[in-house]
Amino acid sequence: MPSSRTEIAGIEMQNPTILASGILGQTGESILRVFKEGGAGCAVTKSIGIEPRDGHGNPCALELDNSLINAMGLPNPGIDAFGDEIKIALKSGKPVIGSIFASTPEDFATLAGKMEDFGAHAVELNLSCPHAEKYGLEVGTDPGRVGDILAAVKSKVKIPVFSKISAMVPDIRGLAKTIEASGGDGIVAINTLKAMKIEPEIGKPVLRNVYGGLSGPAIKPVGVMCVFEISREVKIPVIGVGGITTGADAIEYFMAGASAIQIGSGVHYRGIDVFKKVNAEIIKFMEAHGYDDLSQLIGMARGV
Amino acid sequence: MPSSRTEIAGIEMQNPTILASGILGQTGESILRVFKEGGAGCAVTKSIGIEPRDGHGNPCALELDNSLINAMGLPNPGIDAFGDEIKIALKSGKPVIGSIFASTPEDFATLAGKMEDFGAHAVELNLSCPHAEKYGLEVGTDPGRVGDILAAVKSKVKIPVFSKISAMVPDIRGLAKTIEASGGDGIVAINTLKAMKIEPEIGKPVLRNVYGGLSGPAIKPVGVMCVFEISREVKIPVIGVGGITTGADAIEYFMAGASAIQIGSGVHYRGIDVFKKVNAEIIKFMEAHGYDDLSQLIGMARGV
Amino acid sequence: MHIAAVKKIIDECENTKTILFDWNIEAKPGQFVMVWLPDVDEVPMSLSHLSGTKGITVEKVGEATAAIHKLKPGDKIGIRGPFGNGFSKAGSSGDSRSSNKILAIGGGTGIAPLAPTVEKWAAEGCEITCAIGGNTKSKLLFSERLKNTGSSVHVATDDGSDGHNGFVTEVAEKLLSEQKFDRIITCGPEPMTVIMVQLASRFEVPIQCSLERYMKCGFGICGSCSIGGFRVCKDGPVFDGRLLSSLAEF
Amino acid sequence: MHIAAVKKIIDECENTKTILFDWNIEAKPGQFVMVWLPDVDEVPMSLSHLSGTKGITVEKVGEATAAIHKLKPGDKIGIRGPFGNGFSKAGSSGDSRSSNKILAIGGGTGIAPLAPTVEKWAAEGCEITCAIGGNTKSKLLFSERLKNTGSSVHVATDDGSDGHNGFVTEVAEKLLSEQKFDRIITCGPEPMTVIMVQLASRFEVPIQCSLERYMKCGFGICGSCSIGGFRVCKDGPVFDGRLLSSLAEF
Ligand SMILES: Cc1cc2nc3c(=O)[nH]c(=O)nc-3n(C[C@H](O)[C@H](O)[C@H](O)COP(=O)(O)OP(=O)(O)OC[C@H]3O[C@@H](n4cnc5c(N)ncnc54)[C@H](O)[C@@H]3O)c2cc1C
Ligand SMILES: Cc1cc2nc3c(=O)[nH]c(=O)nc-3n(C[C@H](O)[C@H](O)[C@H](O)COP(=O)(O)OP(=O)(O)OC[C@H]3O[C@@H](n4cnc5c(N)ncnc54)[C@H](O)[C@@H]3O)c2cc1C
Ligand SMILES: Cc1cc2nc3c(=O)[nH]c(=O)nc-3n(C[C@H](O)[C@H](O)[C@H](O)COP(=O)(O)O)c2cc1C
Ligand SMILES: Cc1cc2nc3c(=O)[nH]c(=O)nc-3n(C[C@H](O)[C@H](O)[C@H](O)COP(=O)(O)O)c2cc1C
Ligand code: FES
Ligand code: FES
Repeated sequence: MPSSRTEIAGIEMQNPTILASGILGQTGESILRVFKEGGAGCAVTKSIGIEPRDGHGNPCALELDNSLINAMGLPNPGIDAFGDEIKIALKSGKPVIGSIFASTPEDFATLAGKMEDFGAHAVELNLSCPHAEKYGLEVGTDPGRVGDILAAVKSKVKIPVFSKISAMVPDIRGLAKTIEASGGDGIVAINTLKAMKIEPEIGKPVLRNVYGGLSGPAIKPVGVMCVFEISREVKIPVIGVGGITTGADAIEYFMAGASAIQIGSGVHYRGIDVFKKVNAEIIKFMEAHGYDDLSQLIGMARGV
Repeated sequence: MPSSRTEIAGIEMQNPTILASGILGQTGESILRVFKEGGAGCAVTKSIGIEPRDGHGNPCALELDNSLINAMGLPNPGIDAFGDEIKIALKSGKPVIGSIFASTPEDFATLAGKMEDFGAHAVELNLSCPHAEKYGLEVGTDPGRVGDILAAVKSKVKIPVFSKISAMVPDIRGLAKTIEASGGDGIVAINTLKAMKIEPEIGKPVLRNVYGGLSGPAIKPVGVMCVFEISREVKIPVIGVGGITTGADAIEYFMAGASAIQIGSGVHYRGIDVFKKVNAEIIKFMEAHGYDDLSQLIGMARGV
Repeated sequence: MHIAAVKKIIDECENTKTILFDWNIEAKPGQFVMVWLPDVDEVPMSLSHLSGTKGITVEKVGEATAAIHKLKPGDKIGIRGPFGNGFSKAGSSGDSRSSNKILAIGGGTGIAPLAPTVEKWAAEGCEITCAIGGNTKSKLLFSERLKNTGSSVHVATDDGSDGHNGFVTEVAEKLLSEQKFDRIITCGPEPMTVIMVQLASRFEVPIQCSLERYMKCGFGICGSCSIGGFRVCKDGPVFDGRLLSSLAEF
Repeated sequence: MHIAAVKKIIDECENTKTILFDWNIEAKPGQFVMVWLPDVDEVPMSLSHLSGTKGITVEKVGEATAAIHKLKPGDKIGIRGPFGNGFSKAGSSGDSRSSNKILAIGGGTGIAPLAPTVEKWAAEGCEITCAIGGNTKSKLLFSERLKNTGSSVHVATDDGSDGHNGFVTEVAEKLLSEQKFDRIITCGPEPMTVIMVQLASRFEVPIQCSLERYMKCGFGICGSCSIGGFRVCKDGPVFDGRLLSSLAEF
């Protein structure tokens, strides 16, 4: 049987499906379940900040045609309360990546240091959430600022540092180069697209926060494009995310240049065992096409 | 019966549905048909450049789930051959907007001047096509450059100048303010999202140009968000475009702040008479909710 | 999201109203919806009426429920759902008992999802015994409605103003010691549910409990409603008592 | 996009091959597909075989068609479609003639979409007379296949190597003056089509003509294939002769 094992910045995964940040990643128990019942090869936690945060009020998520929109607003218990959750998640024996958000390089460094202390295998910097003022996208589009954040985090921790970026930047290749040049160990693309939903019958935006992030199948072609662009530009590994619900979707991302993929909304579309299903479909595809090893697929569409 | 008439920068439209640039707008006869059989209230031509251009090779367009992707690559006969087409289109008696693309302020001004001479009621600057090197998105994300282009065009022509911008900018409000400050008469949002499609069975990008633009229902929540953001920021009118196929879609854009809307991919989803259908649905909605005049809806979701 | 116009409002009991609206969708007894009150909030509510006309039965406890109580016929609300698993006559997997004789235990607005369940199962031939509780007589929900299903209905009030003077769980304990039930279903305040799980274990009767947790997405992706790795909105709100006993957080 | 593996390749006549592939989709006679040859091009091709196994019949004229001729069984191609309207026994609106007696005129690869049309309509009971043309005998497409439908088949070659020595339109003119047809269908080089439209008008027989234009999107949005405001890919490729006569560009 072909192997779908993969490795990113030294982190070994039995299979290349990763739980994306913000989906069921608020508690250690949920993450354990995503590993055991879901079959994920790795998991990213909910994005965690310095202080506890309630997030935006309801409505904060809804289903649209072929996509989901959410404005959770980064609800989280704060970094100090999160150590226990990481510890529970680590019982799985699988790699756990701690996602963090902040406004300043210093806070990013502090958060990363604590994640490292908790035992996380890597940190993922949320430079791309489109619906939380002062965080995410607001700190993640300017290469200068991103460089500063990476410098601070890299001088603080030894574990790999991944940067999760948005598609809504005019020059994603430039941003990727900055990340590589600043010592980044990998790039995660993409986060949700900034979007909104108005209900005609009511005449108002539905999300309490007005703006939200679009995820799910609708954004896949944008995510694949970003991974292709980035992986042509840099040598550090790229993790693809956005709209993956099937093995074929994952294969598109691998062929574009992703070394692993994350699944978020797919949990809604196909259930908690979407990871198992997608991995089985990847293996089936590899079998049918005579590939033994995932690395044979990675970057294929770039002519690699 | 309620009226869906609208007006943008002095251009009166019997109904608020406009043919979007690049869809059937390459010949005067096609535009005439979109008016007569299709029922559009106004039409934008294909984007026209200084020289004739073949565009990208095939495949250059395909249908995805809930969206279309295209990389036409701005095929067009060049501005000098286009006067006759505009003249044919003007036989309709309806307003025709000439879309133009170029790399420099001077070329934009030249093209705009010719469109004015041909009798176009306005020009639309393509600052956002995501798949033509040196044009569109590549000149349209930097506010400084956009300001220079507008200054050149505004000093050349008297007809209104609309700027069509992309959602893939980190600060769309800043860009909108620059356009207003530079004398722009209106903003059109959004163009297609840069995207791509890889075919797993083949292991290659499908589009000959690799990158293309995503349009259709999948991008509507992004377009609505942009119109909302822009119209909160500037006083000049906003024209909404992206994923509109029904009256309800159009109403979302009006409520977000659009004074008129454009339809492109909708021609595929509902036929050439999509304009008639959407307008009938708008009127039906207005009737059911007791609105007499489209202006009552415009900006409603912003609390205007 | 479905936008519904309020069709009818019924005062059920003190501080509790039913809002009826048309919504042409299949829903199972025990499922819930997210109810959007524009400019106010969006809150989870069990469906208390499941036919062509749907309904929710709401106790006023705070801002969102107060806004629901202010609704007038014709007002528009947004409805997402139906969400969750609902009660099941078949029980959870591995449980092959028949469901002829059922004990339904409800407290407060927890009776809202029980009522349509009892109605449906009674019509399907089950023999159902209900025991419902409330602070006081004027706050007892749906006692007539339950009686109309032909089920026997026992009542408990904290102040003794109607039926048993005390907790509904005491009535349940008595019933369980006197009769043999195939299955218990329950919905109400969590302390009541905890006791019912213990009773069910003692009397060796399978129990399905509907839980409440703070909800955001409602469809299982945000994780706000987690209890021991399970999502109340998606894996629940109805859980098997044995699963609940195994969870530290319960 | 459907990815198909080439199933079988048939040498039809000089410089022309049929590529068969499995594709489980309904297609009407006269419809076409866009055929993607990875790294080369994507080109429009009429469906020449419409049953469970589909096929295209391709003359080598340039780079893309040369790539098609190089395909081997098992090679993969991308297929978009089926696109366009196809031939219609009912004719265009306002035309209420019956379609018992049909004249089918084809030239070169234009015979590719005619063959499955004749097969289908003959099986449905139409009496069909075919006239097909080519430069020379070895380039005549599908003459046996047409005969197998039970239709009478007339042949014309430019060099007289088979059948009538001259154009197929001359055969058509003779047939039209001798017999009364309910309908003409035609596909071939545009000059042939132009003459057929004139003949149809003279003999007052409705005619449907399949056209070819340079195509990009194939589904009616880019406008590359416009003729007088009509899209060959979407409003066509089959047009009523009267509409064509009214267009300046034809
Ligand atoms: C699955 C489910 C079904 C429910 N069914 C019913 C029902 O049929 N009838 C009924 O009257 N009530 C029901 N509730 C409870 C109802 O959702 C709360 O009473 C309501 O949200 C309170 O909102 P408020 O603004 O009026 O009060 P608040 O002042 O905001 O809060 C009062 C209480 O309600 C809780 N609450 C507030 N918002 C939420 C939320 N989004 N999710 C869960 N709990 C919340 C608070 O934690 C607090 O305990 C149900 C809850 C759940 C989870
Ligand atoms: C609706 C339709 C159905 C067709 N059916 C058949 C068929 O059944 N069998 C067959 O052999 N041929 C058919 N053709 C013609 C076929 O598409 C062209 O022969 C082919 O595209 C030539 O490509 P090439 O690269 O080999 O030649 P090139 O050297 O590129 O061109 C040769 C000729 O083909 C034309 N052509 C090239 N690309 C296209 C394109 N994208 N769209 C239309 N014309 C093009 C050129 O204008 C030129 O006249 C059909 C065309 C259309 C529009
Ligand atoms: C409900 C929800 C919450 C999310 N929260 C976060 C978050 O906290 N941090 C983050 O980096 N991304 C967050 N995301 C983005 C996802 O991780 C992912 O990038 C995006 O949803 C696209 O992937 P998908 O289409 O598979 O969902 C969230 C997405 C959703 C739907
Ligand atoms: C085939 C195609 C060609 C297009 N060509 C142009 C163009 O030349 N200039 C331009 O400004 N936009 C062009 N666009 C973008 C559309 O005008 C529109 O902004 C976009 O498709 C989103 O709207 P829709 O979802 O209604 O299609 C094109 C879109 C499509 C699908
Ligand atoms: S409320 Fe989001 S997972 Fe349950
Ligand atoms: S090929 Fe695009 S409209 Fe016909």
